[in-house]
Amino acid sequence: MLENAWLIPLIPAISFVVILAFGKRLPAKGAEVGIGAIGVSFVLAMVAVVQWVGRDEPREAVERHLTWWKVGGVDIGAGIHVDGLTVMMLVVVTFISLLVQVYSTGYMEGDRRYTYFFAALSLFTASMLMLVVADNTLQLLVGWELVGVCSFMLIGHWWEEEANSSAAIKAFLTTRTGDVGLMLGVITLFFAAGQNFDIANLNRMAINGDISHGLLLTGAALLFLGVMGKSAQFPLHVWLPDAMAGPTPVSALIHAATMVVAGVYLVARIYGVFWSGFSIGDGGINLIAIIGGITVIIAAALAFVQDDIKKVLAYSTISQLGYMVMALGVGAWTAGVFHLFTHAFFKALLFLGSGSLIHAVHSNNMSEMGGMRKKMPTTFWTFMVGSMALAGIPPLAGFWSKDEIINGASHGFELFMVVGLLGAFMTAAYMTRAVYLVFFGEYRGHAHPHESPPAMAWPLKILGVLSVVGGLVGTAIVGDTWRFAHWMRFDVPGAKEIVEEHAFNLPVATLSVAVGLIGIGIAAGYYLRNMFPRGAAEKSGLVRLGYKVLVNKYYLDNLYIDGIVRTIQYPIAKAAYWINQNVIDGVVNGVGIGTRKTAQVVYDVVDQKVIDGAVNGAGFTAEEGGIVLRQTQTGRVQTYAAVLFGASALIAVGLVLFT
Amino acid sequence: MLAAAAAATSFKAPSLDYHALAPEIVLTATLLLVLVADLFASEDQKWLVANLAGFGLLATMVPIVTLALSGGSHVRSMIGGSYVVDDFSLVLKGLFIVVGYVVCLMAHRYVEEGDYYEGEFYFLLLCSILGMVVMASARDLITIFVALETLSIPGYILAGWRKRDLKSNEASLKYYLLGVMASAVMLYGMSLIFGFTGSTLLTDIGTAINAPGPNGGHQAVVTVGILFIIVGFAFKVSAVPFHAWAPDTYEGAPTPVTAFLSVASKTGGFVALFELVYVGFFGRSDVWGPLFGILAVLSMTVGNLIALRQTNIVRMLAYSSIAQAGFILIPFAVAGTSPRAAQSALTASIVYLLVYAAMNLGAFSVVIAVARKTRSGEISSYGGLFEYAPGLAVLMTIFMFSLAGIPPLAGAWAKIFVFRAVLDAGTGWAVALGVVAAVNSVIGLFYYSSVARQMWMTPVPDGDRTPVAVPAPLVAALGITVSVVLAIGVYPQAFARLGELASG
Amino acid sequence: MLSVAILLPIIGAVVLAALPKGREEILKAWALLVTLATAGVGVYLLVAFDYAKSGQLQFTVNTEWIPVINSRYHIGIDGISLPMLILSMVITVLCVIYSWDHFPEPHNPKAFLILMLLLETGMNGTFAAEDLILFFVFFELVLLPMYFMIGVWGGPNRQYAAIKFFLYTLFGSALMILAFLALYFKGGETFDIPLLIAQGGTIGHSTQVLIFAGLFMGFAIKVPMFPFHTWLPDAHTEAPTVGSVILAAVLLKLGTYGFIRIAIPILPDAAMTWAPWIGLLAVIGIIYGALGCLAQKDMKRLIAFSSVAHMGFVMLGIATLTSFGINAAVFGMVAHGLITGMLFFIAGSVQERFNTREISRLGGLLLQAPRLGWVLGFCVFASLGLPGLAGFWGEFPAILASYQPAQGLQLWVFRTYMVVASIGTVFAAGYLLWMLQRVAFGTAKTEFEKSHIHDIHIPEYIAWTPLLLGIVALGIFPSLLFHVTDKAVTVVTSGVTQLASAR
Amino acid sequence: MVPENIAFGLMAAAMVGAGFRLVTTKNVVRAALYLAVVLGGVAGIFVLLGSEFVAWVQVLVYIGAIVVLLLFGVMLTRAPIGKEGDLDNDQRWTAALVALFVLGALASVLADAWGTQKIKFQGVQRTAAVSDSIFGTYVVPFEVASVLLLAALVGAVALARRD
Amino acid sequence: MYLNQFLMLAAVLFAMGVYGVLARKNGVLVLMSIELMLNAVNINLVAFGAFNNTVAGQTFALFVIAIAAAEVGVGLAIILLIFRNRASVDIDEIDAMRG
Repeated sequence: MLENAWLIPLIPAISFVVILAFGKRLPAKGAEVGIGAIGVSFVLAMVAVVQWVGRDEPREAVERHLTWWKVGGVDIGAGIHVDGLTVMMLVVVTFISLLVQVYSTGYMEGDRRYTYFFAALSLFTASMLMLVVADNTLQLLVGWELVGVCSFMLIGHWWEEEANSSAAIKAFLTTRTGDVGLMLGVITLFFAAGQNFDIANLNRMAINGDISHGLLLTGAALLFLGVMGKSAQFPLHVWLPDAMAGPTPVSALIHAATMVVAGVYLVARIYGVFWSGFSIGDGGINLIAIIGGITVIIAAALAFVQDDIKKVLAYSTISQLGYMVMALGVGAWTAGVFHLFTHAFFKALLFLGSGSLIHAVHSNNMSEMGGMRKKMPTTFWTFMVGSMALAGIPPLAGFWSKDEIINGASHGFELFMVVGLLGAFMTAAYMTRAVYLVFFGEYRGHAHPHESPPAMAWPLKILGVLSVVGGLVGTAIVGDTWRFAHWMRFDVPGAKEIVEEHAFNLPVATLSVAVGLIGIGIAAGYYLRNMFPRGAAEKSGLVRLGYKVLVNKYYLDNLYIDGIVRTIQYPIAKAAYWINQNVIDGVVNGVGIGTRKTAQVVYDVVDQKVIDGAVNGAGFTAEEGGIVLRQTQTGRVQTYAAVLFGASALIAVGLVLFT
Repeated sequence: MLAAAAAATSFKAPSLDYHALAPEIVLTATLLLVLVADLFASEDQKWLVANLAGFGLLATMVPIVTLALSGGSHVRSMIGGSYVVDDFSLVLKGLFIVVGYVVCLMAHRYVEEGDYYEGEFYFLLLCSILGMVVMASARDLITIFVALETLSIPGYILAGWRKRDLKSNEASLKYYLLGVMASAVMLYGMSLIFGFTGSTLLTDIGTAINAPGPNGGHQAVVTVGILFIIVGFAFKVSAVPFHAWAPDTYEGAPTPVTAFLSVASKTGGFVALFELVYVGFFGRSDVWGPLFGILAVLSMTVGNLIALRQTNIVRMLAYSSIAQAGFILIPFAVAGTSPRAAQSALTASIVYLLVYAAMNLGAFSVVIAVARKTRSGEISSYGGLFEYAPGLAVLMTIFMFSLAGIPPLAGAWAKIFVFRAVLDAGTGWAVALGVVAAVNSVIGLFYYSSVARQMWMTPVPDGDRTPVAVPAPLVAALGITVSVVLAIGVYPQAFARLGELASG
Repeated sequence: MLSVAILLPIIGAVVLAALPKGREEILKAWALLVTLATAGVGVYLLVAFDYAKSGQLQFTVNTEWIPVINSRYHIGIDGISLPMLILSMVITVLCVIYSWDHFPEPHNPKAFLILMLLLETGMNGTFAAEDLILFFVFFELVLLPMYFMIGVWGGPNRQYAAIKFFLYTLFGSALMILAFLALYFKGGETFDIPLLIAQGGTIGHSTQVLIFAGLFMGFAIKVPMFPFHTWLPDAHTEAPTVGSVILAAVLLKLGTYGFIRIAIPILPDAAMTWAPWIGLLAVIGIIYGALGCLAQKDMKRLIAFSSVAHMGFVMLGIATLTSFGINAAVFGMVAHGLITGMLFFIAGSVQERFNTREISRLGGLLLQAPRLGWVLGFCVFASLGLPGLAGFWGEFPAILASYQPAQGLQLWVFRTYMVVASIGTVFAAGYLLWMLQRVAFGTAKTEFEKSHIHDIHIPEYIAWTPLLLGIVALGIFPSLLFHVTDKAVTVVTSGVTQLASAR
Repeated sequence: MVPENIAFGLMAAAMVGAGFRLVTTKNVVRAALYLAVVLGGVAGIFVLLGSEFVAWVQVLVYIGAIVVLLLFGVMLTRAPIGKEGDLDNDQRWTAALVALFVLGALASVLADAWGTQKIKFQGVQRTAAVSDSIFGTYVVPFEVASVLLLAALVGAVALARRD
Repeated sequence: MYLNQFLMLAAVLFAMGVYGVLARKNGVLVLMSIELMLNAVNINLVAFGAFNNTVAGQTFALFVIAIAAAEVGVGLAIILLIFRNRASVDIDEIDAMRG
């Protein structure tokens, strides 16, 4: 299967065409085609994993390629490069995609563009898989752009509302801005590697120092621009929250599990370049880590002040992506990839969960939810699992990967360890807030919530399970051969080993768990306790007197809470959010508007007046000249005669003088 | 005394080559015949006169062809070289005859229906053509002068042929007065040249002018003489600043006459210039080189610019013909740089003349045809012509864009040959001249295409869509001209070869 | 055989002129027949073309034409001309089909079709000509028909647009013919392009630069490059649909083709001198065209401006003087032909359905005519250079090439261009998606809510399918085109490379 | 050589005077008479230069025919005899300027070219010589000229005849 | 006798003629002025003939005289025509066509 991994992207591609062609006429409106195809791909992907793990050491990446096109003696190949990273991605993508499609049959039921939706999903999956198997940067670029388009189509799925289409455009443009960097980076590296797009070769040359550091740095920096766009890293993260305008399954698939991690994948895939480009090996701080770190904190802070549940998750996604990027930035390659792996499950779970909530209450706003615990048990439990996994509560999936990252950072990148811990704390806190607002307290909405249909419930359950056990792959429990770090290594044939492993480190682990729990604690305390005085305030004055002390106590309590938590959370978060909306986002939108304005000016003034004016002006002067010259034609023969004689004499004198 | 007496007694008649003179003789016979026939033909037989003239012209072609076939290369020179028949003169004589014939076709109904004198009309037309035919062979000042007057004076008269029309009178008067003044200037110049060289024979003049030394041909008096002579013909070819008569005369004169003046007599002027410049004054290119340069640039630019503003089609064509004259003058400006340049310059001018004759006559034929219906010379009256007379519209379009010089129509080749001559000379000034010409060819497009625009893109001014009845002779004229234009367009070699022969 | 491809349409036109005006069906059928026959010849050429020797001229005819100026009827095609030739043939056929049952007003199919056939002769001839004068004649031959197409069947402001188009192009070609003649005298008294390529290098540098300037004016105006572009939006906006399609798909290519076929191979030295400036104008054009687009209110005008930007990429590719760049340019020419041609078709259909192209009045096309809407979307993405569709292979390699232009050109200059150009791609996405959003997304404006909008109908299907297929096919298998052009391009750049090696 | 010079002086003076009055007089008929004087002077000059034949032709054709013709013209166009309003248009000064400019140019050029060269007098040229050259060297223009005169005649009649 | 004394006389006459044709508005007077110019030319021709001792000068002069006669005839015809149509021979009033 490894040799024929190209089949895995091909099948969904075909299904895309099929659905587009016949989808509408099929009994299930094309859903079955999509699901069937992706199912097959999933199976194949699993086979691939097994085969890969089953290979004997050292595992050589499987490469196959053929000439795609050829210009001026340089031939550009298309092909596949299959190794641990690839197969892992293959599985994740196909699996999540499968579940999401199943889920969508329920969620999207009766949608006017049901078929198109599935077609788009198929296309997306195909492109994503193609991106994953690509063995050269050009092909990767192609897949990269294609997923971008699919995300555009799917975000704007309900394009009747302008908000949605605008969000779609914003997403596309922002990522494409990053892609400029990517494209230029690809080009730079193409020439750096001697007119060659091949990734393995690129890594090798990078690590062996066959490429000047300057070029590598440029290339890496440019590529990272693309990463920032795609993986929503600060400051190009602004598009992701808006992207929540799309249907929730889409958010789960594209904006949580797969597409947004393409950036991370890219870094991981071409790690050699980044590693030597940013000289990560030497420790200290570097662009990747910094951006990752900033993103972790900023996004987490922003997650506090969201009312829209999907936005909460979106920011959390951004922050988690920040983790991954940071991990790669601090040389914890395996950890980053591992987090990518686990995060896919629980974040997809959370999104699908939120999806089922939204499906039930017909609103994204947590202010219109509450008390869902009883109404939607499945959703509740799975969501809880997801949140805890995200918060990094052992032994859930999130714990292992996040711990590994923090652990990795602790070797030479202490600063980022702190960041990681702070992030963990905040993550735990905002998730708790979300969970509280959604599931506890009274229902504040107007719809009549009910548990979602099985098509939606089952994926939740499956993902729930995986969120629990998924992390164990990283431990010795699964046996040494199957241990993640064992078959998931970054090794380039003909180049030295650059990624070193770090043994499980209990203090760090406990620390991270601790901050997580504290976060939950504080948040829970804040939200749960605060109820009582409010509740009490409704009661009669007598009671109010009797409660004096208690109240006083809770004065302290409140004081403490207000004094500390609020100052920590709200103002900072609010400030951050304000900056986010008005500065960063403002800049992004401003750029858009500004361009339009300049365009208008340029067009009206430069084009129509100056350039066009110049030309028409020439014509005008010609006409004017005509008018003036006409005056000489007085119609009086003797004037003509005067000209005749005068001119003759004049020219005569002139010629005599000048010859 | 005795010497004089001896000279008196010993007169021997000059040996004339009658084969070489055959075209002139036939033509003269024809015009006399026309005159006589006119006397005896009753009103309803006048059509016979026109046909007579036509046939006479065709008959004149016969000796021209036989001469061309009888060893075209060998030159028949008479009377000490004052009258020469060679390829150059034959090609141009042929041109004059054909043009004359086409004009006859154009004039046929026009004169008939306007009940103007017919016999006299054709008689004068033929006289003028005779003058041109003689001009093509003339190689000495007196012959050139006589030929010039012979082709001009009938023109003065014909311009006023619509006697009751004030405009026609005016046209005639202006043309006459300015023409006579110009020829006075020219005569003065000729007298100076004659005085300096002591001969009227161009070849002698050439040698005398080339003479070096303090009394050599570089003297101011020669300069002025050459200038004045050239002025005389610059007037004929309506080159700015001696163009002023052209628009008024063209507008006022009967349209066939206008066509005749704008093509035939203009060509006549150019022929004279060829002879004078290339045979007589070649040594003084420092005089005529810049002079023609100035004339060319002025003619092109002024002609084009004023043409932009015209609303009357004939007047527009008048200015256009001024601009075209400018183009034909360009090669003269660069001819002096080298014999080779002179060669290609002459070719260019002649080719341009051939092409210009075809397309301009065509344009005027259409004007006549359309005027038969609209009774108006305003460009606006061409609105929607394509709707009710697509044939005429297409023809006019072809002629207009040919004049503008759009490939693959004949006009483009004419311009290409001019550019070629310019770049062959290769001097900085030459190239500059070429660029000016290029720019002017673009300006020209402006007003030529405006006619096309009227015909194709604007509605009929008065919703009258009755088709235009085009009489047979006019159809013939159109047929000849358009086929020439297209033929040159597709296969320029034919005419280019003629031009080369003539200049060879 | 090549001559047939050139002459068939004009003969057809003559016959058409003879056919009775009233019998429209016959006229259309005949026109279609002729164009199809021509396309058939094209197919024959495709089959008989020896791809192994795509670097050399094939199907050459070389007979005497105008000995006086030593200009010959010399035609032939190589790997560069072939695709362009096929493009023009296909486009013409599709245009005839498209206009099958909706001819623009004033309704006069006969004249319209005649003009179309004349156009085809001109275009095919230009792409096949191997003699400067011949090239010039065909190059100009397309002027008149297009002038009338715009001027007679165009929009409200058609006369202005038509004459503007005409004057601009003529101005360029006036200088161009001067340059040609200069080449004739400096390049050994011949107009034969291959011969000139052989001898062109011998011309002195300063002379080369001057001559190149002349050629540049001629071609740059046709392309059109900033700042000679202002005729384009007007011409496109006013022209009838078919007119703009041909204009965009083929006519603009005549300019770039001229650069590749004549200017660069004959005058490599001057090309080196001019390349940075051409590149500069190209990138200005890219950004400028994009800004122009963003400022438009009229759908068609927007597409027209996008052409300025796209041709900017093509010219950038050419300016690099590298095999990559020029291959990209040729690819870009074809791709732009297909894509923008499609976009103009759509704009025309929209115009026809809504009687307006004003973006602000449109909306919800996807609701009223889903298929049309999706096709529009597809073309938009193709046009903004989405990988996997044709547009990408015109842009990306061009940008790629400008990273490392021909030896002897300033690296930093072209790398700056590279950056600017790649930013241009974002703009492209910007204005195209903005247009898509306004036109296709959302819901119909009140004025059109009720009106029944016909979705794509048969002639449109027939006319568009080949283009769409072409866009996809070329997008997925760029080698379809690259392996044809590559060798020919190496011939083009040989002069430059020799110079570089000489340095 | 004195007599010739005296004769020339007198004639020249007369001609210039007459010529001046011709272009300035307020009376058309007088103008015609002044013209006659000038033409006569020209004939005299011809005699001085030993070209008798031309001189006689001058007298016959010009004074005998053209002046009469012009007088007829004057009569036919009913120009009143005796003083009348101005016969000049409004560009008199321009005209004077141009005329003087032309004169200056010509005079300077002529002076430069022939300074003080004398005419070596070879005696009267016999009419025979003239006729020889006309019927010998210039026979073609002569014939053509005859056609021209015919054309002029016919044309003039056609134009002038009342109908 | 100096050649130039004749030439100068001719030049003066010519200039007078120029003045006449430019300044006179009566058509007939303009014709007369033209004759003045032509006679100047004739003086030149004859003088040069004598100077160069060739008879061509006289011949030329004869041709000029003959043709001048023809021109005057035509000229008068035209002027008569105009006089008949507009009862005036003031040629500076004749400017119907201009521009």
